[in-house]
Amino acid sequence: MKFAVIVFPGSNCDKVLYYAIKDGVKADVEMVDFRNDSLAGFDAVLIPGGFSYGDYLRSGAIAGHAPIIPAIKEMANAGKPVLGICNGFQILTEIGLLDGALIRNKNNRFICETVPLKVENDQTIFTSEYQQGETIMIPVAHGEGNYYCDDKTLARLKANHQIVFTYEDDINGSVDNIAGITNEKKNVLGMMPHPERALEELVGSADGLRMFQSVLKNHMDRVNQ
Amino acid sequence: MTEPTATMIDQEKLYKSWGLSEAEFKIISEDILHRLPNYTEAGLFSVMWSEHCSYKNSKNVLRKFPNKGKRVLAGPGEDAGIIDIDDNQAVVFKAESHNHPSAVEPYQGPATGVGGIIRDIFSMGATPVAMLNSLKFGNLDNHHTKYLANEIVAGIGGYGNCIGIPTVGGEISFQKRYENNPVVNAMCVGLINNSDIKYGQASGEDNLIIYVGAKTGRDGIHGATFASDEFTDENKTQRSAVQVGDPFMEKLLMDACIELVQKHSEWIMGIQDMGAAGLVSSTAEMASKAESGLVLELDQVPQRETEMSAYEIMLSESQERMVLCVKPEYKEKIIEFFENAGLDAVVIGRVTTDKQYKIYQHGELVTDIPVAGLVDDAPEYVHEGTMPERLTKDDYKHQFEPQINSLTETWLQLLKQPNIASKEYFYRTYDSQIKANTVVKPGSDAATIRVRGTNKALSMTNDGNSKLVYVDPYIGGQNAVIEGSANLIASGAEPLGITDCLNYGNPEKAEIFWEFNKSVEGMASVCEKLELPVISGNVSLYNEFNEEAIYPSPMIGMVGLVKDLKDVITQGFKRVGDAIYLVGQ
Amino acid sequence: MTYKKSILDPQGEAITNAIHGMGFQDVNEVRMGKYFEISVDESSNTLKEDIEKICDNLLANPNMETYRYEFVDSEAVQ
Amino acid sequence: MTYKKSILDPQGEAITNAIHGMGFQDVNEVRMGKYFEISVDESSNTLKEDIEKICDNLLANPNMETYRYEFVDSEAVQ
Ligand SMILES: Nc1ncnc2c1ncn2[C@@H]1O[C@H](COP(=O)(O)OP(=O)(O)O)[C@@H](O)[C@H]1O
Repeated sequence: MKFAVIVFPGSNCDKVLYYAIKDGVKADVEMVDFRNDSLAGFDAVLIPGGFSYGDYLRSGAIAGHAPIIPAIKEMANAGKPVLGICNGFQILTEIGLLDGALIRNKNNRFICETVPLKVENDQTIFTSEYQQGETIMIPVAHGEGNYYCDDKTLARLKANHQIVFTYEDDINGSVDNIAGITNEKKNVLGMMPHPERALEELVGSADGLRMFQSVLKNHMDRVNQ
Repeated sequence: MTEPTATMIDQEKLYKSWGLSEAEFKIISEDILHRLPNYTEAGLFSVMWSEHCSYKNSKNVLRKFPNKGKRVLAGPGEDAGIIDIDDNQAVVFKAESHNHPSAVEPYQGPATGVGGIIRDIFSMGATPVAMLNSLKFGNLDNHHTKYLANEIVAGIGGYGNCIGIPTVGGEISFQKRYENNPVVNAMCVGLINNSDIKYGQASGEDNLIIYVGAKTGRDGIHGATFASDEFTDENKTQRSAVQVGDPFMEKLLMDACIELVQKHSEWIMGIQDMGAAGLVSSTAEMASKAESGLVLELDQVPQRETEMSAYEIMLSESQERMVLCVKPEYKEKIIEFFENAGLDAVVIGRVTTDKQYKIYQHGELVTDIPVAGLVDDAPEYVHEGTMPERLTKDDYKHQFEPQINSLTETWLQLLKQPNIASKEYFYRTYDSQIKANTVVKPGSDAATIRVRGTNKALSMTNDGNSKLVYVDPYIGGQNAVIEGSANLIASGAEPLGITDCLNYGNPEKAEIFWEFNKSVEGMASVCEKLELPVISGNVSLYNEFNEEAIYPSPMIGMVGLVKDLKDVITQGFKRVGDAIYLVGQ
Repeated sequence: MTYKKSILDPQGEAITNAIHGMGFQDVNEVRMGKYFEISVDESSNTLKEDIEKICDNLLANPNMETYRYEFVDSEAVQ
Repeated sequence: MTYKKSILDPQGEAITNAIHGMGFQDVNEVRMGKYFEISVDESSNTLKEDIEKICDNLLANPNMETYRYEFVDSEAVQ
């Protein structure tokens, strides 16, 4: 299985995401420059966290117009796994692959902490290695992670089990404590917390590893069928 | 505006408003140039001879610090100091103050300070891996201090979080003395393979000087001179334009410079960042180190504004700019390399052998001065210093002895002190985990970062208790070094070396100078005993508001080596039933 | 450009508090938004549409923001 | 509120580049600033002075920013 890590100007969690695949789950991975217009040959797309274009104007807004974006949309439409973490989540909402928007944290400040998340749906390709209802410890680091959507959208997300992770505590004001959601087909996941920073107890938690293992395992299962 | 002529500058003593004294102006015109400097030249001398660039008031004191050691690969004089950590790897670190700009613009001031110290690290070819900061504010009981504290912390976090370097430690304290003159010191730590180390040198006849990064504007002109002056109510609003930090640009610049050094080391002779006193300081120092001369063509310098004079271009402190000295045969490759990284790179000059610093603009020679005169010949002042009046009184120290009637009561009172209470409210806004190497986060004695791919880690801390230095400068100085080493040892690390920021009032005042000198002697004495080299640092003098100086505030930044990750220790009791020992006297 | 009314504006709130802290109790609420000065060549025939495209696709996120714009002669702004 | 002309506006520059990338070459420059809606009780006699104090001491940093303001009837803004 081959993963692409998209690198936008200013992305700063790209390398750690790359290590998460290469050293964490030992799969094939390549960094892909934002100027490319094709993702042919890749099986999954990872959009890293960080500050693409400095988060100038609005997080994810400028990256949403990069040449690579149509190729990401194609992958999503083809049902391939697309994972956006932090700034990656913001970009996915900006380009319309996910609903809602991420606005400034309720307390108006950046927050960096390892927080408990609840696994709300273990039936996705991203979460099958977790247990429904399980609490996992994953770091967050964001200033604009307050998930917002209108009531209609929220009802839809709920009805369709698109809410995958919630915060156990209200850390940033997100609607229903939402930390991560998928699209309707559940092959696109966006989340504010950083699983790629939680691969080893040495740095505080190894709970993120299973997310990448899930993606890999589900892909291999499908290929082997 | 027409520029004043050389004669006007001399006769109307215009140089005085730029911080040059009559005696200094005389040395420049009579001993160095043998003629009167023109407007541009006088401007160049005034910034290069400011305290901030020349250390003319402090050099003599700084020599008291030991700076040699078995592991020291580069000491003071470079953008940052370097210490060997075995396996052909080294750690690079430095701290820098940004006090005045932070008082004027509490978000952008510290942000650009952070940007500057990061450039000092990657200009050595190193990869920045962690940042720390030491902050001193007024008491939190008033609106203005709260505003300053929040903005300053936001500015530091805003820059560091965006560029993607974890901010892992520091210190924050509150005392009335800092109300109008906050102290903002930032430290950056980087890692490098020994073979990649680059120095800021412009050597080799006809090698090219390349300018990379943001365009030059009129921002921060005379910033260095301004950092060497006091604050008063009156001059508070008359400051030259503040700089705005562009962490996005710096991220591009940082990644590109590191990649260039790691992959194409042979293309470059030297790299230097443009910090205080911008283009003049960076290029003149590069030439001075290589004992060469330079010719610069100002029309080539990328400019953000129109009709900038030579004086303005040379003195601008626009941020996020670097200077490289490269071999001519690689010119195209280098320019293409930077273009691909989204950065402008242009040739602005070349190295010569005549040891003259020559600048052309619109085809005219606007500056022709000896490099050595500009960089090395600033006078050095040896001040006498007198013990502050307060310390001469017998009962002075007694008033600081605690009167304890009820231990419980005192204990609770102490815990309530903002100086003692947790600083989590502030440091939680820094991304301390980015890069996933942070083994010990803020909140312990020192922060610890693993060195990816090895079994080693680095611990780091910022320390200094300025109130103690005020009460006894020598002991306060000693204590800063002792506290730093204690914090590292308590984290499982062996202290390697020190950087510092020395924040004081006006050194021309005898009592201030005495405090400065004594506290440095105190620090140096412990450095000698513990065999800790001081490999880099920064001096910030003239920290005064309406004639009242801040407390003497030396800040020690220390880095230690953890040889085996299993030795990492954190603060705090671990299990019920564990024994508690008190070690020491 | 501002957040839609239904959306929390934490920056505005922080500013309101700071203003109250300064003693100005008459201020009820501050909402903070963004302001852009876009300089364009007059020549373009599709100016209005272009600006709206730029606003809708880049400057504003219609999920959460609203905007208004006006054309002024650049001389007038100086 | 905007930065003074001589001050670098990194956000404006990034936005200008993005707009050019979208194919709108007619846009020469974008400068980004802040916009505030301050709602106050009409009762205050010192409205103008108060607003200027708030701008000078809190909202703007006169070292690098300039601002202009106007009074509108709150009904009109809705
Ligand atoms: N400005 C800051 N930035 C990051 N961390 C900080 C800052 N100020 C304090 N801390 C962290 O808070 C903890 C306690 O700091 P401090 O009170 O100075 O401890 P100590 O007295 O033990 O050195 C340390 O881990 C320190 O790194």
